[in-house]
This record gives sequence, structure tokens and C-alpha cells, in this order.
Amino acid sequence: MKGKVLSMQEAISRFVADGDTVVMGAALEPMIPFAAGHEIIRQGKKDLTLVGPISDILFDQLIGAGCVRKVVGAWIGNVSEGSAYNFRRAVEEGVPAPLVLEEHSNFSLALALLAGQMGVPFLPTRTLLGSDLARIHPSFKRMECPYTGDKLLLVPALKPDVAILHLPRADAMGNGQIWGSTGLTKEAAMASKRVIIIVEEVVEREVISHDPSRTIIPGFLVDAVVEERWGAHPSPVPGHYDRDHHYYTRYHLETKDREGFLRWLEQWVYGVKDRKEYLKVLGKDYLKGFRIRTRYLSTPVDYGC
Amino acid sequence: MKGKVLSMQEAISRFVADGDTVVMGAALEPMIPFAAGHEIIRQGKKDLTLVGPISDILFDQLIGAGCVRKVVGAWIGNVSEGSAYNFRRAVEEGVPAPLVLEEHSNFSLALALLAGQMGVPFLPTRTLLGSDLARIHPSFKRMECPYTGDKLLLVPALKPDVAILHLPRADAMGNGQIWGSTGLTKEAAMASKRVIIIVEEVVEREVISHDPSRTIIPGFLVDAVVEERWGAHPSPVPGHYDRDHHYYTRYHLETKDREGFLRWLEQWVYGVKDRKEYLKVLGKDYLKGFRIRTRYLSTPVDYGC
Amino acid sequence: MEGPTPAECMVVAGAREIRDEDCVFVGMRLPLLSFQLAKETHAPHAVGIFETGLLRDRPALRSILTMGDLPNIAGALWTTSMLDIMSLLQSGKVSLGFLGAAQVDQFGNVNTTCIGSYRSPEIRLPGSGGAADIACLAQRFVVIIAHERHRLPGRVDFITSPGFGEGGHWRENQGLIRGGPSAIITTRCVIRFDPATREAYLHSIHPGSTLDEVLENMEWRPRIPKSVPTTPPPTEAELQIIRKYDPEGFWTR
Amino acid sequence: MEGPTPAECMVVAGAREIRDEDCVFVGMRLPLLSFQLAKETHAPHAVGIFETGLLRDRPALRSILTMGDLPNIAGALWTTSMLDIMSLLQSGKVSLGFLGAAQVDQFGNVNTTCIGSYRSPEIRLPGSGGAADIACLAQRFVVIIAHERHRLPGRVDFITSPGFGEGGHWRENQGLIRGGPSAIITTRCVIRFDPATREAYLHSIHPGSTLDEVLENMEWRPRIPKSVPTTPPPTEAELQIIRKYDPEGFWTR
Repeated sequence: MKGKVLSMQEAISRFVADGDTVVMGAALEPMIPFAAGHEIIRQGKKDLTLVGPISDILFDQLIGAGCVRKVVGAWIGNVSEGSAYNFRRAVEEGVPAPLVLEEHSNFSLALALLAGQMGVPFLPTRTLLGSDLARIHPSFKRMECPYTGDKLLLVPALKPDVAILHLPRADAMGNGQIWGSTGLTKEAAMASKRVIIIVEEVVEREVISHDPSRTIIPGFLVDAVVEERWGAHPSPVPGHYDRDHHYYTRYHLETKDREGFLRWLEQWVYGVKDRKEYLKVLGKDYLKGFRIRTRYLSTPVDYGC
Repeated sequence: MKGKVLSMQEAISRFVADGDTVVMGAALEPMIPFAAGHEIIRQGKKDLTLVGPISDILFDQLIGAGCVRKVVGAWIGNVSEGSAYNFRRAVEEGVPAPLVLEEHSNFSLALALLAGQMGVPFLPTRTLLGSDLARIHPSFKRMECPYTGDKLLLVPALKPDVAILHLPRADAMGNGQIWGSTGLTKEAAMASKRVIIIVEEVVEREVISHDPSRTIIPGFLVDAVVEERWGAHPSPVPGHYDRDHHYYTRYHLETKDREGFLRWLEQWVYGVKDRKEYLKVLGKDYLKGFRIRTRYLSTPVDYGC
Repeated sequence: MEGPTPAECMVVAGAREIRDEDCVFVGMRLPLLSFQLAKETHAPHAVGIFETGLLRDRPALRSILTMGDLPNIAGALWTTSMLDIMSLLQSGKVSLGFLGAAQVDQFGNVNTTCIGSYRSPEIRLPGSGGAADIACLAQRFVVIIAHERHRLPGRVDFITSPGFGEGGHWRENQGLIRGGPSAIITTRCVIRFDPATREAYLHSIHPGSTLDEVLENMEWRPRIPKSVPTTPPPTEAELQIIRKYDPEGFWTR
Repeated sequence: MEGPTPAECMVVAGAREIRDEDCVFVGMRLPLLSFQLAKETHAPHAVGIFETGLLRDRPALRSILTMGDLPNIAGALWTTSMLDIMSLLQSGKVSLGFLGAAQVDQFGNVNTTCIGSYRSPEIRLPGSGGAADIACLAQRFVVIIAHERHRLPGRVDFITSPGFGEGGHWRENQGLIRGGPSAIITTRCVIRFDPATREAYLHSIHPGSTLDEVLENMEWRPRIPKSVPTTPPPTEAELQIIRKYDPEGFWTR
């Protein structure tokens, strides 16, 4: 290790600024960078615009902690439980602060980030025609296709300031790898000005170069690599651990009112210095239950010559 | 084997028709489906429109054999040697027949196929602005971006009738896998109405399901799987064999005039019944020279739970 | 064996919407059970896709609560990006999608965004996710919903996922080149739409419910044909399969 | 050690165009040698990308003739689709690309399509491949060409890959938001462009060539500064590195 490897505290401090547009949870339900989100809360970042398709409860936590001015997303809730209460309180009651929403479907958000990745100002689509989401969105436009006469919706490019990804592994230079479903991980990373990757394991360069098809973001576009085991808990990470459904249920039950959420925040975020202390609260035996029990190994392929 | 596995003769006969638009060589220099192309020549298919970014010499062979009415491509030649003479003769002299050209750059062709994959009538780009390629292309359009005022070029979607891909492996249901660079393989396959995949090896379903991130095209979109070892020779296939440069050099030298090409065609295409006979002409010892000498194996990853 | 619960009736009705060789945008909960049931009965060649970027043709290795759970990844045939999955949708290669709903109205429009006005909602719901994309782009979609009066209003508060809009040629006029709801499956009945007028009609009533109960518990009134058949009840074999995949009745009891 | 060949002078001049941490669209032949030379001297952090869908930061395991050869894949750090690579280009993340050429003119426009008219060419060339994309979208590009009169016409027969067009603000007027040629490296000299006027000027003459030889072998006349320096000759160390990667002189003799 050396290269671009930083502690979580340093990475968030150096590469996330107040007012930034931050994309997180781009893989949808798996590999959500919870540890990074909690460090953002501890560092008291303000006025963030969060971008993500299905953020599960991470966005809810950041909203409740007062870090967020705006959300650009397609679904904000608790995937296995339904509603997320900080989000509801913010929209319904302006607590702890009013929230600006720029709502997408998963696909239109995907296209916005793809346009950002591709370096074009917009991409055309047939989705959302007839949906009230198209009516209320501040910057979708309509267009008649010059080839077919079809009605199309134009989705403008999103270029976040920072992408924060959780991945199973990367080398110290930031060549990050993934397997299993990827959601919008690549598009989010390539569309963003800065990239922070959190990994379960910093591996040798040779692990990367022996399987370069698993690379989802090349190191030359990455600013920081943070090694943080269990950094995506309670969300799952392929090759490492499964989802902790119970944690989502408890969160759902404990955060129904504002005070409950503040207690939750004290226990799991402010009350711990970093991810290591968070894991101590959970306990080793508890975590063991989410480790992989049934292995399902890939067969090596040969990149030789 | 069973499922969608057919012989090359059956697959080409059933799924390639005269007048079809056929995309081949979508991975650029590697994994070119030469065996499939030669079977197309033997079956005397006519009036084809060939689509491919850099076809190396396969398109030249099909043009010289009189199968082709039109090429939609970005570069037609012999990658390691330069010009391809059948292509030159067709354009310069109308021999064996005049050729309609719809010229792209690699990127604009990529966008045309991506638009086909995505199900939109066009995609916008900043490439080719100022190039004479944009001036002469029959269906690019210009547009002012409604967001930025930028000048953009619109590339209309391409939806070929058939994609023919060479891949290292697939299962009998057509779940096809690749590693290493992919070029436009996925876009070509997903944009096409029918898909034929030629593989070095038909593998068990479990090989696929133990590494689903290597799947480039799911079986439900595939019409035929052909197991044809060395089916991409003289182009390389990751995990199997490297490029036979010498074969390209000989082709270059032997096809400078029309008679030379006809002799070449007799020797390598009409004079052999199928790929097995073609390989016999090359000889086992000769082929050995292109087998992988230095292995470069990926480390297994765990998709378990 | 105990008789079927309303949720089990829904699962079976959902499964019957799946045809062999369909490419199904599955989702979670009841539709996932419908898919698994269809696979083991009449639709062995159907494949299921998930917007995280995943295709499988067999059930997950263990029961799952989200599509990103590891047992859903193990044994998949294709893991990829969301854009590849959405491209299948947009290019017309997805036959069927299932949608859950907070509200669905007489034209099959679905709301998962808010109760009350969008700018100051009484209840803010999580939003579209991929639902609007499925409603706009799949060849057909099926809505799964509890048969409760406030869930079945004459007009939804917000069209998250468009059905037939205001009926007639509304979808075509919006630019939607295919699709629309093929059925609403509630805890009490199945509702379908007239292919010409887009008008909703009562297709069948689940065993154990009456026409009165159906109509009392909804704000709008579908067309009632002269005779409304009973939804064919789940067979013993179907119930066995459902209970194999939901042994504790997490979703179906 | 034998003195440098003209091709070796080109390789060295090409290498000097590469800055540390550049993302370089490499291509084959001489530029590949330039890239490897730069990596081993002043630009250890440069990375090379290839349009087949590949990024590497070290030389191929064995010598290669196409970017798709297996030794170029072994040891890569990223293998992916062409669209990912082209997206890097279009979004401005590629610093530099190298282009070969059949013709290049006084504004750095490059032709690889045809000699004569497009509709009935005397010689039909292979076409653009990715060249036009690099010329349009990279931050800057360098043309590598043999210094021969017919290759250096006042105006190319066909603009495959746009340079500065007709000079002045031509690129901006076309909608090209960045880029353009930063150098033409021939077997005899290096030509650059005035940043304001886009006018070409002679930047340096390779050791062994004279001003007369440069001008006699081209159809157009770059601006000639009062004193034209000699291109710094390859050092012994540089020649050793080139000859390590091209031991048989396949490309450089």
C-alpha cells in the first residue's frame, strides 16, 4: 500500500466539500458506501446534492443528519421495509430542513450519468413519456425525432463532483474491480470529476492485471482508495458478505420519529470514531452470520499469449 | 450439447439470407468469425450489407467473392499489412461488382449500434464534426443542443438482421462469454434481430453460471451456437490462440490481382468443405505455433452467498 | 393442506400472466414467487431480469429480500449494468413486468410517489425506481395491489407509471410505442382492459370474495360482464410450490 | 552503436510529445514505440489506451502487430468495450493521440480515405478507423508521416481527420470544443502550429536533413522562423530502449 491509499477520514476530508454533488449507491442495493456516508456525517458536510438510483437507507441517514440540500434520485426508502422516515419528514414537514428533489426513474438517471460519462450534453429516450415525473422534472425536454417523427424525451447529462463507490477490491493505484451486477457503478464513476473508492481489500497490481475485464474504473481516474472491511454493511458485497436484513428492520422501527433517529445517529455514527468502532458495536460473532457460507467460485480463464 | 447447437452449415443456412445486413468482426482485430464468413461464401449468399468497425481481411474476402452489395464500416483493409485489394478493386474498378459504402469512424459506428441496442432512433455525438465523413454520410444529421447550444452530430440507429460473433465459449443455450477487450461485441449482438455465436468450446451451464459477469450476450437473444475450434483463425481468441500474422502477409501478397485472389479463394474456401478441412491444409504442427505459450490465469472470485 | 390465502391467489394469478419464453422484469415479493411458480409449471423457458443488472432462469439459491442479495447473484446467467437491462426494455425485448402500487386507477395508472399533491404531500412515498420504465417500455405489465378502497381511486394522485392515461389513444399520443397494463391483480379479483377502448372490466373474482365486496372496496367501477367467473383456485401442486419458496409465509400469509 | 535512422528520430520526437500522467491513445507501429520510450524515460505515469477496449501502463508482453494481439491483452489493467474508450475521448479525458496519415496538409488535416476524388478515387485507402475520433476529440494529436512530397499537399484530397481545417476559428465553428494537431512529425522535421493563427511553422529539423530538403519534399511551405533548431538527436539511452522493443528493426529500419 501507498499510491492513492488514504484513511476514510482523509479521503472524505480532502475530496468531499460542502455543496458538492455526490453520487453514492450507484450499484443499487449492494455495495452501498455506508462507512463513507457516516464519515461525511461525522465531518458535518453541508448542502450536499446526493445522486443515486436506489439509495436504500444511506440517503435517509444523510438527510436526517442535515447534510443534504437536494436529492437527485429515483427511489428513496428502505428497500426491504418500505418508507424511510427522515426522507418523509424532510419532504412532508421540512424536518430537519426542506429538501429539494429532482426525481428520476432508474433509467432516466442511468441516462443522465451515461451522458456524463460519454461527454454529450443529453441522451434521448422513450421512457417517462406520459409519466408525471416528466411533467415536473425541471430539465427534461421533449423532441420530435428527426428520423422517425417519434416523440422522445431528452435527459440532460449529470456530472457529479464526486463519486463514492464501494467495491470488493482495487490496487493501490485505484484500479477498481467488481463482479456480479454493477447497476450504474461505471457510469457514475466515469461521469464524475473525482472518484473515491472504498474496498474490502487493497490487492496487488497482479491480481488486477490477471483479470482486467473485472476492472470497472481505471486508476488514472481515481483520487483515493480506502481499505475499509465491512465498509458497506448492512448492504452486501460479492465475495465478502451478504445483506444484514435485520439491521434495516431495526433502523425502520427505531427511526419512526425524529428523536428515535437522533438516538440511532448517536449510537451508530457520532458515538463511534470510525468503522472499526462501529464493527465493535456489532460484534464479531454477529458479523460472522453474514459471511459467505456457500462458495460459488469462478473458474480461472487464461489471458495468456 | 443440444439446445441451440448447430453445425456451421446449418447455422448459416438457416439464419443468414440473401440481402441481409450482417455485423461481423465487432471485436475489431481479435475474434473475427472467419469460419462463418467462409461458409457464407461457400453457400453463395448474395447482396449482403456487411457491418463492422475494423473488419481486417474478412470483409475483403466476402467482397472479392461477390457476396456483398454494401459495407457499413470504419476501416476496410489488412490491419498488419495496410490495403486490402478486393476492397480497392471493388471501389476503384467495380470488380467483381461496384460496392456501396456507408462510411463511419469507429466511434460513430459504435454509436449506431448502441442506439440499436438501446432502442432509440439516434444518439448525439461531438465526433466527426468538420470531417468530410460527416459531409458525405447519407444519414447523419446536425443539431444544436437545446441545453448548451453546442453543435452536435446525430447518428441514426443500426439494427442488423444478423450478428455473427466469435467467442471463446458459450453454453448450449447460447449464453456467450468473453474476456479481454470486447470492442463492439455486445452492442452488435444486442442491436441485431438474430444472433449466431461461434465458439471455441461449448461448455456446461455451470461454467457460465459460476462467472456470469463474463456473459456478453444472454442465451434468450441467441438463435444458434456453433462449436468451431480455430474458427477465428488467423485472428486471435483469448484463452485459445494468438494471431497468425504470416497468414495475413501471404494473403496480402497473393491477392494483389484478381486471379491471385481467385486462386486463394479456391485453396482456402471452395477447395475445403468446412473448417476441419481448412485446418488440415494448415496442419497441426503449424497451428501449434499459435497456441498460448505463457499462461496468464485469472484468480477465482467468489459469487457465493 | 390449508386453503389458499388471498396473497397466494394473487401469486397464482400472477404466474398465469407469464407465458413460456417470456422475458420478465421480476421485482421482489409476490411477483418473484409468481415467476418461480410459472417456471416450475407452464413457463419453464421464461427468464427473469432485475434492474441491478442481472438475468436468471432459476430461483435464487436462498430466499432474498432485495434483488442485490448474494443468493440472487449466485447462479445467475448474466450479471451486467442497469443500462443493459433498461436497453432490453426500451428495445422491446421485455415481455412482461410486474408493478407494486400505492394506488392504481381505472386506466391502470400507477402511483408510487405521493398521497396528496406533489408539492405538499400528505404522505411521501419512495418514488419510481424502475417502475415508470417498466410501465412505459415493457410489452405489457401487471399491477399487484391489496384490494382496499384508498388504493383504488378513480384517478391516482400522481401518475408515476403510466397505464392507459385517460383511455383511448392516450398512450400512443404520449409517444409510448407499446405496452400498457394487461391486468390488475388484487387480493379479491383480476381486472383487465378492453383492447379497443382501454376500459377496465372485471375479469374474475378470487374464490372467497363476492362481487359486492369487490365493488365496495374500490372507488371506481369496472365494467361488469354478464357473468363474472371465479378465478381458478390455486391447485394443490401450485400451493406446494409457493410454500416451498415462502415456507414461513413471509410474503403470502 | 549505429546512428539513428529517420524512423528512430520520429520515435524519439513522438516520445517527447508525451507528458507524464498523459492518457495516450496509442495506436500501433511508431507511436507504440514512442509510448514505450516515454514510459521508460520522462513519463512513467502515462497510460495507454486502445480502441479495441484496453488500457495498459506497461509494454505488451511480446511484440505485437495489432492492438488485439494476445500479448497486448495479457497484463492490461482494464479490458472493456470500445464505447468506454471513446467516452474517455469525447469527455476530454484523453490528453494525446497519434495519427498515421497518407496525406497531411498545411492546417494539419489528415487524409486516410482516398487519393483523388471520393466518388471515383485513384487509390482507395482503408478509411478512418478511430483516427477521425481522435482528431476531433483528444486534447491534442500528433501526426506521424514520411516526409514525401505527395504526402504533404497544400490541401488533402479528403479530410478524414480534421486538423485546423482552413485555419483561424474553423475548429470552433465546426463545433469541435477542443483539440487539434500539436505537431506533425515527419522523417525530416517537426512542424507546429501558431496557437493564435493556427499557421504551421517549422519547429525543428532532424539531424541529417537540411532546410532545402525539407521544403523540396513538400507542396506547402510552413513559416520558417529566423533560426530553425536541430531536433535534439536521440540519446544512446533512448536508442537502446527503442532497439529493445524493435530488435529486428521491423518498424524503425
